[in-house]
Amino acid sequence: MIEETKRIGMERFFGSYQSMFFITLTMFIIYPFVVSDYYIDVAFFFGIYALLGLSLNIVLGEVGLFDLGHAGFYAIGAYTTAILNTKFGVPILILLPLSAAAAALFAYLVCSPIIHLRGDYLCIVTIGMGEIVRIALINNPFNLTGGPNGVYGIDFPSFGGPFVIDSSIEYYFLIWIVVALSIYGLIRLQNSHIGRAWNYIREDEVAAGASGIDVRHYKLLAFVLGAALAGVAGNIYASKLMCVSPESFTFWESCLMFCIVLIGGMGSIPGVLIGAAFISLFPEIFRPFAMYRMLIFGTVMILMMMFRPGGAWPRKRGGIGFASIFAKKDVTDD
Amino acid sequence: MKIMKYLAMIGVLMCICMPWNAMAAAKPVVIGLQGPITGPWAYEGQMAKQSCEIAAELINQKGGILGGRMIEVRVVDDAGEPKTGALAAQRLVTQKDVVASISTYGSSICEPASTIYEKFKKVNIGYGVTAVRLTQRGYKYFFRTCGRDDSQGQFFADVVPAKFGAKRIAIMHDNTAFGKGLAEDTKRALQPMIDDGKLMIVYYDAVTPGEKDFRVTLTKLRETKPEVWYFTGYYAEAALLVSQAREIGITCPFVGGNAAINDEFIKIAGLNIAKGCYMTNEPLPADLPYEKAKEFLKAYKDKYGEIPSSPWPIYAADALNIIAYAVDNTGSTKSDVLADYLRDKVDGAPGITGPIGFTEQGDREGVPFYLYVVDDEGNIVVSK
Amino acid sequence: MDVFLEQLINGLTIGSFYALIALGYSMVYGILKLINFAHGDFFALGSYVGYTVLVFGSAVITTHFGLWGGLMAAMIIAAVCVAFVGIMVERAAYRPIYPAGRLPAVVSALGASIFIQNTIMVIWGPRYQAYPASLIPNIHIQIGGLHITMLQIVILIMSFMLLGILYWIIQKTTFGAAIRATALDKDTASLMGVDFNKVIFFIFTLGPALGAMTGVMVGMYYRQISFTMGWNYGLKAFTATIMGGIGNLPGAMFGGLILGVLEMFGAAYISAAWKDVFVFLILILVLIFRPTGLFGEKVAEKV
Amino acid sequence: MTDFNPRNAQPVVLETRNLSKVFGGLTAVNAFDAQVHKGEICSLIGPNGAGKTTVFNTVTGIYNPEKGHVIFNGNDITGHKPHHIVSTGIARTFQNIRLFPTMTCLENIMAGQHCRISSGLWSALFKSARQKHEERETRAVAESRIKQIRLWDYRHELAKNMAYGSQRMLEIARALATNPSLLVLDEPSSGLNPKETEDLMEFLTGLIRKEDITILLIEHDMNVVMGISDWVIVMDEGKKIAEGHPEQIYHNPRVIEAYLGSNDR
Repeated sequence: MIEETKRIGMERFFGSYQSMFFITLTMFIIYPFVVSDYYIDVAFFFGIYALLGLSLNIVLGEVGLFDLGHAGFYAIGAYTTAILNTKFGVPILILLPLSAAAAALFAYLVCSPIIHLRGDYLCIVTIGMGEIVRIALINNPFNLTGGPNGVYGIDFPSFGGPFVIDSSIEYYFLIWIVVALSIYGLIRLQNSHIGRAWNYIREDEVAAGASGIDVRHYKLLAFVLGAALAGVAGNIYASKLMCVSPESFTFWESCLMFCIVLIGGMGSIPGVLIGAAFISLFPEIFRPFAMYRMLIFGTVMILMMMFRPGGAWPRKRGGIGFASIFAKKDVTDD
Repeated sequence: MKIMKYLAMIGVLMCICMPWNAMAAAKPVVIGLQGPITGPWAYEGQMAKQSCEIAAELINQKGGILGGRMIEVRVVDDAGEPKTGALAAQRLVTQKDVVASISTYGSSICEPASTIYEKFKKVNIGYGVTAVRLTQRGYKYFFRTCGRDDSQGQFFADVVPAKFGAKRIAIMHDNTAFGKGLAEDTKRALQPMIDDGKLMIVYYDAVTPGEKDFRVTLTKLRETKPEVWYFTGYYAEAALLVSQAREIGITCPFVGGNAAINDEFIKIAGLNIAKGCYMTNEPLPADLPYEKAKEFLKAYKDKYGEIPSSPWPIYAADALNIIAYAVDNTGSTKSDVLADYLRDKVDGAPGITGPIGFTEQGDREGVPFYLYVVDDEGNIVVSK
Repeated sequence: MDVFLEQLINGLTIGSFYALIALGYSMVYGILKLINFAHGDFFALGSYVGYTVLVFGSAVITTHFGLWGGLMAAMIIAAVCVAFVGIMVERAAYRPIYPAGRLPAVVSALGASIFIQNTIMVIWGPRYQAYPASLIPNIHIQIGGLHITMLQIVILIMSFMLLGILYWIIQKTTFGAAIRATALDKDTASLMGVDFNKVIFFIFTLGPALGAMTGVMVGMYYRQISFTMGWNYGLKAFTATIMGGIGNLPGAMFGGLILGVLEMFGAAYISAAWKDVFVFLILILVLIFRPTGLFGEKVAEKV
Repeated sequence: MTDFNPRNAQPVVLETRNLSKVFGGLTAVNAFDAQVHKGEICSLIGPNGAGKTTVFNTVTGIYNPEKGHVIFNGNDITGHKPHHIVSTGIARTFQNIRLFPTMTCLENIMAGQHCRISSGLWSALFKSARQKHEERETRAVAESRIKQIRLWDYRHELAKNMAYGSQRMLEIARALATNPSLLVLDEPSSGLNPKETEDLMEFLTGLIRKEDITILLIEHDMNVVMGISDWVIVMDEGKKIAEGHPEQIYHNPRVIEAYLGSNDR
């Protein structure tokens, strides 16, 4: 009997879900053509924070690793783009995968010796790593990072010749296409054995190890993938602002990413989008309150955790998940 | 359905940002001001806001410009951070009634902002941005009313070693865009004298802004036995450095950059320590001989009870004055007309910080530097 | 040689501030395992309250209590006010979120931290405030090449005194045992008759109060306070607690001292610009070889 | 110690030679030698603190032994990582249940199949044929295992919501999902009522008959040990004190003394 009720429930729900999805999609496409540049840029930075949220979500949401230094990977991506573009003239679009690889390599090298740490000890080490990156950028080693002034004069991404991305609308679509691709990839991972392995590790590391999962490998994989996505965000951010400086990659930026994942819902992709919306749109909407803006921001963060500790849109467990919208047949049905 | 509720929430969030552009008021000439109203430099931002409002009031009292049109200052907060700096510029640029804008404090925030103003062909004048590179990008619409790091560095090299007969120079900066830039330019200016052996730099290092305890660094400095010590950072760290330096027995004269010494510095360090400290600085508001300066300072003091404690807000007020001056004389609010007028026609225009003129790249012409000293009664005077 | 000694004393002074803040921090952290980002701002709030007491009460202080009395008064009033704020923050921001686990509590702590930081900015204004120099005794003592101020000595003594009292309360008294029991296992402890609310009340008064006293001491010693200083002192306290080992109060104390000395070595013998990098590298090395901190007991994973 | 009928003649599956493990000053396991033959149910019994679970954890790679070797199917797996040992064919359960609480029962069992999957990140991202096949394979194995423990109707239920007895069976099913050749169970019957213990014993003996698997058991419940084990090894204070068929062990004076303590001590 349980069998029947479950199937009917999903049909109705599945149907309404897809229509809701397409409404949002069309709104996203129309939006930049109806609003002024300022609101397009606000949506652009919403996209950047969505990408950063998704990247941290792999490490914090899926595997439950307490990472408060994610801005370090974001900075590595941005500075790799800035330095290689200004000093060696490498075109930005080629730098997209390159800065992802650079951040991923950095993550692999830095995290390998410390991946065995648990909980708060891992947290302080990630904070340390983030601060080391930021201070190194300020101190301008080998005259590469331009010190506190940062690197400037980064050019726009271009598909060769005339077609150059420089207007706000083009950037809007660039970031949101990248976000859409990342979501598609992440949902695939969530449904695959890799996603499950991550969740097993989050639930109980020892049991995961005893069930045959190479815990160290999957933790490192999560950090590497998270860093790669953050590197991509860094690349797009750098080319949009045309300059990068250490002020954009502070410990507070890592805290914001942490809040995006927590407020949205750990491991839930729609949740991360809502979290990113809150973190990026809230300061702009409450800009007129200038002095009191941050007071309200702090209060709302507390209230969110009070009423929605699981996040605005927590990940559904027990069969029905956001993932089901993409899978042709229902994921966990027979 | 719960899920639909959440999706609707995303939609609503997007609509909230739908444009409720301020209706373009026909009458007033609107000048944008972008500054760090919140964040670590909130104090600088708020002083700049107050200075611009006072400058606008003074002009409006005299009948405004373009035959009676009032000046309105529209302030946007950029929280002293590059991303919000770009967003603030975007916000001002898309409001059609904003004629020109005074853009911000802090070189690395002005960088992305000025690029956006350039793309939208909007005149923008920086007031607290001394990084040399800002005017080396060949931008048509970017100007600045404050001086540049290299001119202050050159002034230090010409005046200070000779005055104290110092052979061993110590330079310390605070790793901020402004502080490090000035330190590097000073070192470059001293290079010729170092090459022919007249003097040498015995100490060149940074302190971390926001720190409180510098005894360790200062003990290291003391061991290098400097004869003059130049600190290019802000007054908060400068006050701590000098008081702790005197406590551990560093007696060599202290020279600060143009953001190091103000009445806050004297209050924190205490008079007996601040006494005898020098500073390389553009003319301070207090002793600006110009008639416009006295009028401005009196109005500011009447309203806020004290004059601004650093030179940057004064440059913001001057930026507003020069925009109003250009709009009034050219009779138009079009950016191209204003940009050409400012670049070519303006030299010696009356300003609070002295005659205002701009070089080809948009730098402020002829910003004189003086060597100031804190005298026994605690006021900052030009030293002989 | 005495330069090294002087540098060591400098390091220990910074270390003693870190130790005190770390102790106040690990009162909350050790027991509730709550990363209390707001602790740095309790510290800043304390220094501002102390500032107000000294500025407005300066006439009274100089006539009746004299300098040291004035400072004591400032510290006590600051401690009481901030303790009260601590209780309110716990009731408003943390109590409803205990059942939800530790990660949501971190976000709430971040929210509380921003709230307090900006409240200070709204009340006292964004400017740097300066402790009135006239009220602060600065007597220099010179032994050989060594330059020490009386204040430095008083602060070192006071830090160790406070640490001693707290160590005694936690390790030796029955109430201290109750606190340590709650730290290890909240539920079992409450089954054994330990009133969780009393323990929370004690922690959230003593922790912030200790932070506030340190805030006044920092204000006295450096004479300059800003509303954003809480943030990086809070981070230093968290680092010191972890280096010492979680839940180990004496560990937090020594972690703070070691952190101060490490910073001294970094600034003196490498370069001030790379000081923090040096400290974090050492911390990471410590954690690689001793995954539960210097003094944290090695908890074997019970399978 | 004469044993009247020889142990079954199957080859040795698992052997520990001179195994010893020390915690601080305490020698939990002291030069422990044991063999487990193919296709038998071998029980490891002894009073609390005899070092049974420590031997288990050393065999399954959770602890590294100070001395001695663990040989499995002829190759030395001493000190290997737990996940490596699982892939060579030893699967285990825990004394206190360690499931994945907020995941469904089906997902819990699918964890066992993980070490059999060879497709990597890219095939997962681009849904290669091999990856799809392995996913179906994993699902099929998990579904057969969940039917085997008769929890099919609860496959979408969260593990933490299941009854204690079902959670025990879930953990065994997860271990079986790794297609092990040696199943290592740590007090599987603890916390079960007599009916459930009965089902468990029947399940284990059925397993031995149907699948080519060997079972090593830690157990306190004597009628389980006597009921289903082919061979019993007795430990006390880290050392092996006796070994033999259940009946022999039942009457062995040293075993009784170890358990009940002798009256003259």
